[in-house]
Amino acid sequence: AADLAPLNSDTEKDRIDWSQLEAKFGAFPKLPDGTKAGAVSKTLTNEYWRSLGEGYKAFGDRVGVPVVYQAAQSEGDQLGQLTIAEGLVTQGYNVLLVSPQTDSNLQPIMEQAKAANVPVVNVNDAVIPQAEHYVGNVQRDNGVRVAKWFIKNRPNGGKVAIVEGQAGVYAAVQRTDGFKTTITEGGKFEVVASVPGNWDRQTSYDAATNILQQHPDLIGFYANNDGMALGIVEAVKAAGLQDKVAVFGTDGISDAYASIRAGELTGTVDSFPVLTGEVALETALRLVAGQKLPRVVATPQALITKDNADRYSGPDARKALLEDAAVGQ
Amino acid sequence: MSPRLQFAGISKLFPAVRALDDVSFSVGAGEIHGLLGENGAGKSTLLRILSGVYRPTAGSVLIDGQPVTLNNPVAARAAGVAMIHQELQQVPRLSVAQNMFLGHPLTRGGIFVARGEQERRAAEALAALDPSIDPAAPLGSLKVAQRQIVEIARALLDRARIVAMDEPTSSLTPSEFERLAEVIVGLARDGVAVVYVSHKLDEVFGICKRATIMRDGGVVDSVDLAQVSEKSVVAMMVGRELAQEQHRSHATGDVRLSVRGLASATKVHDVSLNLNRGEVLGIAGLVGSGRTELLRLLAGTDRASSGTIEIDGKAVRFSGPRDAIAAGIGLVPEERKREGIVPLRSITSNMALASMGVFAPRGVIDHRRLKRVAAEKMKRVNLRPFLLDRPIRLFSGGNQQKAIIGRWLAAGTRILLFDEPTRGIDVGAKAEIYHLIEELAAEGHSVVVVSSELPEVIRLADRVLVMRDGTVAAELDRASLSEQAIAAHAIPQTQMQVGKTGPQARQ
Amino acid sequence: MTDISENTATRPKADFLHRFSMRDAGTLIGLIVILAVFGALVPGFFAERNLINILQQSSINACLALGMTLVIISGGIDLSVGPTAALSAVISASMLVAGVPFPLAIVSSFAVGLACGLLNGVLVAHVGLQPFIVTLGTLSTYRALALIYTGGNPVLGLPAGFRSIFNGSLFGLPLAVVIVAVVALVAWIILKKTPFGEYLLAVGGNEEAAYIAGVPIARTKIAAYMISGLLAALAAQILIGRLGAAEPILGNLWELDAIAAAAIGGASLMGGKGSVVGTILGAVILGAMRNGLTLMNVQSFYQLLATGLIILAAMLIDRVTRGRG
Amino acid sequence: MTDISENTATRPKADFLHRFSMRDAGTLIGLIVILAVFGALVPGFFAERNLINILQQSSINACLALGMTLVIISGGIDLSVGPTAALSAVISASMLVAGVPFPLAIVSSFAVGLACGLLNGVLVAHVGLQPFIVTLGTLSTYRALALIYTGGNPVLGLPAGFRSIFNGSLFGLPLAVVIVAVVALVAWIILKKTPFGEYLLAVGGNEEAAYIAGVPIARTKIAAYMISGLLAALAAQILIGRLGAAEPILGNLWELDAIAAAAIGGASLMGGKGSVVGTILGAVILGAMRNGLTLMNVQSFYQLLATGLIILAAMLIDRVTRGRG
Ligand SMILES: Nc1ncnc2c1ncn2[C@@H]1O[C@H](COP(=O)(O)OP(=O)(O)OP(=O)(O)O)[C@@H](O)[C@H]1O
Ligand SMILES: Nc1ncnc2c1ncn2[C@@H]1O[C@H](COP(=O)(O)OP(=O)(O)OP(=O)(O)O)[C@@H](O)[C@H]1O
Ligand SMILES: [Mg+2]
Ligand SMILES: [Mg+2]
Repeated sequence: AADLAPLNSDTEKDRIDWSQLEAKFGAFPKLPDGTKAGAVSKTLTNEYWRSLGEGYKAFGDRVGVPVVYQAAQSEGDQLGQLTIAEGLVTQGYNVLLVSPQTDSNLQPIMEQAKAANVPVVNVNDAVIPQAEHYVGNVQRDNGVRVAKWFIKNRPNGGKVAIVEGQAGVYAAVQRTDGFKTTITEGGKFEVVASVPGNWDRQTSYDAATNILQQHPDLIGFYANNDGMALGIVEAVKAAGLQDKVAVFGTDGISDAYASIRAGELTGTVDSFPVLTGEVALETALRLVAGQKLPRVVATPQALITKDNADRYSGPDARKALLEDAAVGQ
Repeated sequence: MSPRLQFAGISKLFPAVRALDDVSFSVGAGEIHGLLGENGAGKSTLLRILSGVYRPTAGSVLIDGQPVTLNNPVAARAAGVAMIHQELQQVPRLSVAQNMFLGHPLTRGGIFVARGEQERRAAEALAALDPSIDPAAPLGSLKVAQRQIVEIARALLDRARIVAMDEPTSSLTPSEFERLAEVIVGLARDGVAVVYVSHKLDEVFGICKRATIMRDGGVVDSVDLAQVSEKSVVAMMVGRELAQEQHRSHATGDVRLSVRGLASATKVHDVSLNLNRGEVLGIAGLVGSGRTELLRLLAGTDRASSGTIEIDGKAVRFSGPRDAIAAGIGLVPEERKREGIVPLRSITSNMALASMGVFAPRGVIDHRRLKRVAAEKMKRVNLRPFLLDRPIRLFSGGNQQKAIIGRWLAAGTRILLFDEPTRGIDVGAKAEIYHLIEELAAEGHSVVVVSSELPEVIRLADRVLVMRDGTVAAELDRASLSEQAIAAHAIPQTQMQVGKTGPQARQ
Repeated sequence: MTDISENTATRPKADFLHRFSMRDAGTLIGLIVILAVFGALVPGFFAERNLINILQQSSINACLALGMTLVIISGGIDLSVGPTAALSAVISASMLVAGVPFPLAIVSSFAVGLACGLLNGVLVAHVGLQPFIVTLGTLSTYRALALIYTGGNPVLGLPAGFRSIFNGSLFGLPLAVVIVAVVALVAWIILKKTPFGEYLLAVGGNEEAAYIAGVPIARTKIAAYMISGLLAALAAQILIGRLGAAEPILGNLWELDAIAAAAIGGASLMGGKGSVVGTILGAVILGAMRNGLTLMNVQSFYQLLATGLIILAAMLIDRVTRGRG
Repeated sequence: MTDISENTATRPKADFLHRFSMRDAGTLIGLIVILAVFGALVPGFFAERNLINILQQSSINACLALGMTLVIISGGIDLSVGPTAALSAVISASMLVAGVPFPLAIVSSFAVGLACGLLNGVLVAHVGLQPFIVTLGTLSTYRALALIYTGGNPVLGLPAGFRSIFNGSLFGLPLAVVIVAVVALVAWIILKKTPFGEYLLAVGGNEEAAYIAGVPIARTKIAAYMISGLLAALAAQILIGRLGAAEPILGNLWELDAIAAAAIGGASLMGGKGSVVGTILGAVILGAMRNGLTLMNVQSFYQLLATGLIILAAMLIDRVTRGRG
């Protein structure tokens, strides 16, 4: 790995879209007997990561590979996650799927796994620079998509505010930056506040209340995840501004969908965790089978609003996303 | 030649209290100088200035004629001052030797503590006082008396030019004082200036040639003890003549408390006793004979392992102090600071603690009634200063003791258990407390007094039980009561021999 | 010892009253300084609406901090308030969603809070474990129970009727603020006017002496933890009423805010000392600070910096105006 | 009337030795029970490789917990260890990346740790603030400084030479484990054999007595916090050596693990009491538990539950084998 350039999952050239896996690398290959996969993610307290696990399990069931899925006790438990990952290496899984807490906390795993000849796939969020394989979406793009919605649907511009995740966390930094940069480009929008919500509903609620009180003419909020966005929605409702203020979240958890359908949350950027899980495990198992894959396999994202919520949920989501991919969206 | 130690115009102000007011006197090399005064007279404050704990507001300390700056305990030590503090200043988890060398340990190569050497030197210092104390034992495993001896031995280690002793014998028995006296006389012979504070006047008259008497933060006079009587010294301390009161009995024939075969898991074995209405029962015995533990059993703070307790003919069982209190028993404990007071709370709160049910019949405290009762009870015990809202920690020991007695008066307690009721309390306050105990008896209260001061037991008790090794060795009525009689029963026969030939055979 | 005390008789009393008010005055000065700074820097900071916001945003922390104050006075600490709130929130929320009548669901929530406090209290008082460690252990335990109970999902769709209970307003003040004000009044009465308050101060001030004086030590401590649990449950009800959802991860790090409020307000973690008024002021200091920093749109790293510095500054002001410890 | 104490002369000493070993024996029993349970349930738990893993995974917490133990013995607490580690990590890492020689960078990291500890210590010892609140304030402050210094980004690309310093092994043990073992030995010597160790026990056990005896109270306390800061910096060096990167959010919640290890090992948060051996055993208990639960594939909510229950169980075992307090 020493001569491998540090990975930037957003700009890496050696990449492929998830929809092309089968077209370029053929039907799913036969695996060595007894293949088993180990996966570790950030935390199960967030639905996003539980859904990712469901994707792993769904694909594992389909191809007859047992998958062990573990997570740290809380977001930010960096050493605990490392302990878990080391345990998985010790136990002799054939491939590891990791969603690290930070860019570096699982670094030792890369070396241990290499020594044990176990491929490692970095799935989403934080990016291990030495990672040979990455499956996931572009974090920055979450923010960019919401910004583009505002530019398109609020042509007159106006004041917007951002509620950020935990200070310093990769996903929060990237999403915030994507939104901020894109929306201020045209000069019509002003980001009047960008404050921490710490992934917490109550903190976000309080922050939104304060921002709305100071800027009653605000036209929208962007929150780094859906839990915070749902807190903001309540603050907007309490201020009686639900018709004037658009609220966007990120992740596409089921509560966000429910709220969108109810006309409360304006939208969210769904990164399809179940599908991501399926694709990630497929990628991982193709590696086990000896295929040479590009370094990055990109998974889909879509901005969900009331108009298209049905299309992207339920059993047809995969089909819809394949169609999107075909159109080149 | 200038005196070894001279206090020159020392004043000390605390917020709202003038603890010392222009104190001047001097102590020569080789002199044992008594420092006398009531609680709160300022003795400890003066010695704490000498030992660098407090800084004077005005005035200076001179040693061998040179003014010295005593900004902290280290500076005082460097100037040749060793101090035995009134409150035991020790760390229970460290060993005896570690405590004695705390702050200036002996080291090997300046890095490691030389434990062995420390223990050897500690044993040397302890040898003259109580050779049975193991320098390697954790201090917390020692009894109060032994801890006090360790505190004394610590001061001897320093080979200081000035040794200040603030009530070093408050937990010691007379015979232990005898050994201490020898040590002090030895120090004086070596040219050390000793300042000796005690509320036990006989001790002061026994070893001091001169004494300074303080009152209200000022010096009344420095006197030659050979030329004055105890009575006139007391008068100087208190500012008036103290009447010498005689024992009066108020005991009746009604048995109020009856104890049969009481035993604890550890120190008390098969104790039986009766206590009548209006009676004052004294309990004497050596340190460790189980007196405190017996009181704790009666007060419900420790559990009895066997035996019965009857009050007014009814059997009672205590699973905690609450039960005993409900049955009308209250304990005035031995270690006031640790077991008696809640330091940050007011006199009123401390007094009311055991009788909240009385003051809050409907769940909310009736503060008017509480204030009234507090005023009444505190007047009764003659609290001074009469400041019921002031935190109790700012009061002198005697007045803290009065507040705790008031606690049981407010709770309607009928049986009062006193453990060393006048430890560390001055002659004036002591007389008041004696008087109070007698009044309580006269009103029909039943009282038990545990005391290591035999004159106190003899002064107060209608009847005395002598304890030895956790059991009652003898019962003495007033007719047969004397210090010799008590001592004869208190000391185990085998040890009497040792005692006679031991180093303490002075007298 | 006699006559000097006579003429100092009035002095110490004045001194005591003086110091008594000094105590809370120190905290008040801290609050005023912080309000003044933000008032100068942030236009609209003193708008009535914003002041009400500050109170509302401080109310949950104030509620917890009151319970924490009682526990701290008793010589303990309760790190488990956040998870206690979460557990009681998800249980009552799932009852509400299942159609259980509001009062029953709310009472159940309180019962859960009391039970959590009871366990803490029993482990501290009867088993004799260190409060910090007991509640560190139950911090994880209660959180895990909340997560397991819900599978990690928030409980959504609380009935509007329930939400309106906590979202109303009275005399122009949000009901949450009114509720917490009532709780504060009750806590003040408990501490100042009831035997239990005296017992708390005595147990925290000198446990051995309190025991000998017949104070029911174990019951007093357990009651303090149970009140803390109850107030955590109440805070949880206010919060889920406001947010419309109960999350198992609700209340993360609440304990630190609550302890900070109590400590800024003058509670000593050594026990035996603490003030209801001070705690409320402490909670408002923290709330005003968060509000002001948000309105100033301070970047998140600097908000964190300000949080740390203001806690230190509040303690310093307090220290200077009040004297040591 | 005197010599009654004769026959008790030997007793206390035996009792002391007895209690001394009982203390750590309680913790050891806890560890053995946990090892036995996992050994029975998890195949391969006792494999040499896994046992080394456990030690390695415990080493960082053990390092912090040793410093924490000294602070706790002195009567304080240090909540700021995680942010102290983060700040020293990012500063030394950015020096390394800029090409500063390793020794200088490592020394700088230690200097940062010492400075963080110094500030904590001065606020506690000289200003007289409560340790819990001081370090709660600096917890936010130091974290914010680390975030501001790096702009929130990790410092990547540490030189391989630096990493190999901490990633080697000695006598078949990872170097990190060896380093922490040496630190533990030094801490043990400090506590048992040096005047400073006595001072710590004295200051935490009875501050007034220590002052009167001439113990330098402030210096002792400050030194304890500085050692804690230094060990946090050392832990950070070990970690960034392993990870190859330093992040400003490194060390999140480390303080709780470190306190738990010290408390399981017998340290009393009232001060004056604590054991180096016990703390190491406590850290290994926590490490073994995490390792075992992971190998058993216990779902994370149940792992959290187990964490809470094991802390409580360890304290109970401890309590039963050791007696109150
Ligand atoms: N730290 C302090 N703060 C305020 N007042 C104090 C302090 N220390 C002592 N005092 C007051 O100073 C006065 C003198 O107290 P001191 O302890 O010197 O008396 P004492 O003669 O040693 O009494 P005792 O015989 O009870 O030991 C008392 O009124 C006491 O309340
Ligand atoms: N249950 C207890 N808890 C704490 N300390 C105790 C207890 N029982 C006894 N002690 C202490 O042990 C020492 C010896 O007590 P014991 O009752 O055996 O002797 P005593 O005759 O009362 O002697 P003393 O003269 O010391 O009061 C005393 O210092 C006492 O304070
Ligand atoms: Mg005195
Ligand atoms: Mg006794």
